[in-house]
Amino acid sequence: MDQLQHRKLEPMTPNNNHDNLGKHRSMLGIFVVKFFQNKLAVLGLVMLLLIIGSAVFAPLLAPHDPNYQILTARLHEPSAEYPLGADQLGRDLLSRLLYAGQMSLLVGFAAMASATFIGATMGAIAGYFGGIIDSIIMRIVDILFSFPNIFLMITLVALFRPSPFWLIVSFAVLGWMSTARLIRGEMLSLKKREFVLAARTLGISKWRIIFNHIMPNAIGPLIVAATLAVGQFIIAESTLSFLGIGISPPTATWGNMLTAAQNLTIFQTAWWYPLFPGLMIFLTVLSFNFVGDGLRDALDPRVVEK
Amino acid sequence: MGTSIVAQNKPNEKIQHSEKILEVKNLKKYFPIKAGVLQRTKGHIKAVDGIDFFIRKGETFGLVGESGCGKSTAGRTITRLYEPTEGEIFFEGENITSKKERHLFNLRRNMQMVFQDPYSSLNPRKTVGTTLIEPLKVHRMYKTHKECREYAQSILERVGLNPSFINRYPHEFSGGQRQRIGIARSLVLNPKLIVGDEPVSALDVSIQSQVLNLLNDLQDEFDLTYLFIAHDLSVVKHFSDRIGVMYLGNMSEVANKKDLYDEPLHPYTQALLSAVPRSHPREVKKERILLKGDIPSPANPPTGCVFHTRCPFVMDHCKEVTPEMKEVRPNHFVACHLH
Amino acid sequence: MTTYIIRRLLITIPLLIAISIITFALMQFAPGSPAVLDVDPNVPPEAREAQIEAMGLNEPLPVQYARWISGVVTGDFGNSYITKRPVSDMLLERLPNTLILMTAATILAIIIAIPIGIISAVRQYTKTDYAITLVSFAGVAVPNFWIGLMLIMFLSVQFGWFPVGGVQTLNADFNIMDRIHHLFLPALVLATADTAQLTRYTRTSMLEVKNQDYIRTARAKGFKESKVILKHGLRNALLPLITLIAIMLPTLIGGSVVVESVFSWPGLGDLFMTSVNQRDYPVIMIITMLTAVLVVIGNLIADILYAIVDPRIEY
Amino acid sequence: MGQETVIELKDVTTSFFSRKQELTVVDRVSFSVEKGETVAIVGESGSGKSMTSLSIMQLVPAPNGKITNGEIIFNGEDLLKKSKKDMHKVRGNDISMIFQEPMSSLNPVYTIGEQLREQLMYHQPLSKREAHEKGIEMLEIVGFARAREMMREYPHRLSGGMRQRVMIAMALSNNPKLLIADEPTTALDVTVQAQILDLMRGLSKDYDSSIILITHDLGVVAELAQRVVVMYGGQVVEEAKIDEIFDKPLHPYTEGLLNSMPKLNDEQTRLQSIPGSVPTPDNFPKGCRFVTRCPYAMQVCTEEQPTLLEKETGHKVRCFLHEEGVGKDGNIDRRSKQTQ
Repeated sequence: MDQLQHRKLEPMTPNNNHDNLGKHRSMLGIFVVKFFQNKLAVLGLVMLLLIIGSAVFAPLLAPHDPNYQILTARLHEPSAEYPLGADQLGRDLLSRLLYAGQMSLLVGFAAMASATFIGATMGAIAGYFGGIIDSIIMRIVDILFSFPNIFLMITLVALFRPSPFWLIVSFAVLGWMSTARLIRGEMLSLKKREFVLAARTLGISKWRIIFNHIMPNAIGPLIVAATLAVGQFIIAESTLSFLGIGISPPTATWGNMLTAAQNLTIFQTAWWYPLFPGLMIFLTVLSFNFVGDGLRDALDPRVVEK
Repeated sequence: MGTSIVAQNKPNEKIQHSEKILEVKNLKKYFPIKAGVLQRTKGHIKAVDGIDFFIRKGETFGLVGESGCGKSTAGRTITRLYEPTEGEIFFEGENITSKKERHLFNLRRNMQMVFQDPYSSLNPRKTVGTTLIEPLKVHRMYKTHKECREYAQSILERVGLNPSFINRYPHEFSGGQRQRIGIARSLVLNPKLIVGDEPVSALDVSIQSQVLNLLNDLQDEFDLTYLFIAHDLSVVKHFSDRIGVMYLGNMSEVANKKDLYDEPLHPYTQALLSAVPRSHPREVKKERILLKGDIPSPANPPTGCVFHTRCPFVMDHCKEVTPEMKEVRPNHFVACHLH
Repeated sequence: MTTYIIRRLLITIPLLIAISIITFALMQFAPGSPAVLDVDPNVPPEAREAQIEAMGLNEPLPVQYARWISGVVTGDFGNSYITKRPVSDMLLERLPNTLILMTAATILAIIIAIPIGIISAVRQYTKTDYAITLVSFAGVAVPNFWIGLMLIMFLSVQFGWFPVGGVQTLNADFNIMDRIHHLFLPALVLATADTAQLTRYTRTSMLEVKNQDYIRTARAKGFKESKVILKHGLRNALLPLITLIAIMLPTLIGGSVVVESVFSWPGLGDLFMTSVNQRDYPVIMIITMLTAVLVVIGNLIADILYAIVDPRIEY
Repeated sequence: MGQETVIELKDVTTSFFSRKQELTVVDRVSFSVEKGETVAIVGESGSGKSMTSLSIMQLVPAPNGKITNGEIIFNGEDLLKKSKKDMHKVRGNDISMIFQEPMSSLNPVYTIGEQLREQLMYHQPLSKREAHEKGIEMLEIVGFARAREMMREYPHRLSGGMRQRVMIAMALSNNPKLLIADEPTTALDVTVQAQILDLMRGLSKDYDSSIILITHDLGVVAELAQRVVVMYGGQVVEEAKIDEIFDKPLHPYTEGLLNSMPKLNDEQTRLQSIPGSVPTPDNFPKGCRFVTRCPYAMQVCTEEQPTLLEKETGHKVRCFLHEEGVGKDGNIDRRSKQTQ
């Protein structure tokens, strides 16, 4: 007791402050672990790989030529020969389904890439520079957002040029706004964060700050938005194709296969025909959404920090 | 570091005659309030509304005040993170008020900042090493990456962190350790002046004292001058040589810490000091001066003396005439009509 | 408040002008000059030229735009190239059907989504929550035209529970039950995506509110959990949803194109598709413009409502 | 010592359960509060002080947090044995609580009046009019000059200090036997803090209230408390009367905490500090929780947990330095311990 009174706490010396940190894990490691803990995300990823694989390897997997018509096989029931049946022209549905995936995925990814590029650039410019540039870009976004998307898409594609390329261009032109808003918002909030201020006091240049300090922190939300966008563009493509304005037959897409299946006789006798193309769209979009949601949780820096 | 506590009485007299490293004259920073269809400027938040003070080489100047008094804005304007609205800032005799960003490059090296929030002040996507090495490269302090890295590690060690942590990410550290990293970052360029913007207020008491001691040690070792911004009067008193008290964008009083705490002249300083909780249950406090009401909005500050709406000694005069900062005693400046 | 509404209205005007310019420009630049289509192809070329001249189609675009827009503002939407009838008449025939469909879908979405979203949030991390989350994921991902086809195929064609399409039984007299019978499936399909979306937003909003300090205060006051959630949580959670209902509007209008096509529902979306296929430019222009105006008005109402309901917003 | 015990905690243990592990954030906490007494629970972030207060209220965040053990004797009954329904009658009525964040602790969409009346009418058979008058009276007690007008205001129109006054008025409106104040002034400026501390001191004197004050600020403790419970790593490490805590702290952590606090009336140039950082519940040392930061750490401290012992009357400490039977070499003399 007395002894204690005399002893005083020693001042901290730098060397005895070496706390042990936990096991070192990289950002990527944490991300991977968190992503794979999310069951739905993993399920989505597996389904997505299967769907993409089946589209890419369609020529190897398809039992028949997707466009070869066998009159005797019209509306054939699912069987060993035609695993998912045949359509009203006697074409093998499974083969068409696999090839259709190529077009839907191509349009989805290409539209996502271009829309994300436009959106991210516009958003970054608006967010960092602010002022009049920001006002102009954001007014354009407001105006484009006022049109229900599908009306302009239909107008652009139907009245101008119904082709896959033009479809992608229209999607990109009409689909970049939400990404722009997202990135602008990220820029605005990151710009005020103390680590960006610190970078400025260290004399690091404006562009280096944008690309080296701000962007890496905005990349998470961008990846998530891009993943979800692929699904949205696939829905948009199939909707337009279904309405007869997107990709026209004989090129198969999941959407235009359903157009052909929209028929009372088929409804009465061949229920499998309209079922499968729609199911493919549904599962593809669902997978993208599962993966996107998993990415959102895994990339959220707040969860890492706390 | 030895185990004994050396009373490091600072050579106060030497400091008192050393040159001014920083001088601020009539500094103002207004933020526009935008409203309406065309987002036209409808008014201004007068965050800093004309403050004057100077800091001598080697001293610690404490800037204290309650939330919204403009102390942080002042710090950020002095480091030119914000564009000053009016007034002049001199660093080592050179007017840096309106220097363009690219001419500030050398200034950046000499004037660094430590921030409040240990969570938001480090880039979550960068390792400690990248954070420390990048400025060294930008300023071409060393030729090779290896030298940069070694220097960064030595700085880490100096702030009390294990140099092997250089590849770790911020989220792997505790709040106190992060604050040490922030201090390391401010040190790498070997600056002359460090602006600490509430560097210890987010920390637990036991960690706070570690960081304060660290800053104290570094000051001697690296020959630093501090502008220390904080709201905790005990911390400021402990840490500073001279102190400025801010209220609603204005400087009320500037004095040596002893003069300021023993004989506060401005009624606001008196109220502020009397409000500090006692540090021992039997400590006898002077009559507590309770201020009525709240701090007015900086968008619409009172006329005359900004403190007149809450001042216990308010006179008619105070409502109309803004008091000038006067040196009423040697090195004791106060802006109040009572003096 | 009044000044806020006026200010908000003033912001809307340039937006509407921009919308009209874009619509007009789009039609002008579409291949196959729309104007020429309106001219009788059987008349000799010189006469056609004269006709085009007489219609003012050779005048500079700004002049043409000015004429068009002043017509639109005064309610003169021009005539259809195909039917030659006034566009306004065609719209008036179709608009009620679309409005009925949209209203029904909105009501359906709100009465399903909000309670379910709240239950999901209150029971966070339980089986109920997971099930609701999964179903709302599915609702967002499913293409509405396919859901429509499936419902028609199974419920209408195979089981015969619902009519295959149309607003009412052909040539029958007006009968409210018959109308509802016809309305149910299309409204359900139109509501799918928004219900799912709204459920997720309600859940998120409620979860956010659940963690607020004032909820803890309400618990510390001793209130029962139901009172804590329904009185202190709900009102705060529903405030941001007002804006969401405005966000739903474009998807509802857009969705109506598909749903009306699948269910042969004679509304604006159906008219739009017909006009696009026939390149009936005056009709396309007006419908495009009208939908955009609806969205703008929807946003306007949402903003004003929000300002009224939330005491924190002052103007 | 007071004559009447208002509340007594015995071995209260609260844990958070995740898929992988159980984290004990409140570990066998025992203390009591007498009538008219203000007891401060002091500790840094992660010490378990806030969770202790939420455990008393049984507001530990569900479903992961659970009170796993102990008794909370209030009014002669164990609160932990009470049904959910009965706890609703206790909270906000017999025991009320105010929180750290006055800015967000009031519901933004209801007026002050609505929120005050609501609490009064929930626990007392009052008409709306009576509740309104009583609400105004409460606002006057906490120092609002224009209480009647204040009833119509929305929280966002008030400053932080005013909101904290409203919170206090609400907490006291049903004459609680115990008030729990969780960091009531931490978010406030120092001049406003002085106002609130003054108000609380006055109320505790006038109404003879019992208060549990949770804070990390020893200055606030010195202003208000009569007795202090120091927590570290989820455990009580020391408990004593206020003067004893400040004059002769027994636990090295308490001593370190006092020495690391900068003082206004002190001319020290260097603070003494506690090295290292506060351990998190998933990272507690095996022996004494403070062992990694303790300047007096002995062999035994790394191996076994010390027990909370009453060293002098009313002064308890959890430290091997004060346990009998611990030799100079830091080894426990097993025999003498067993015979104890």
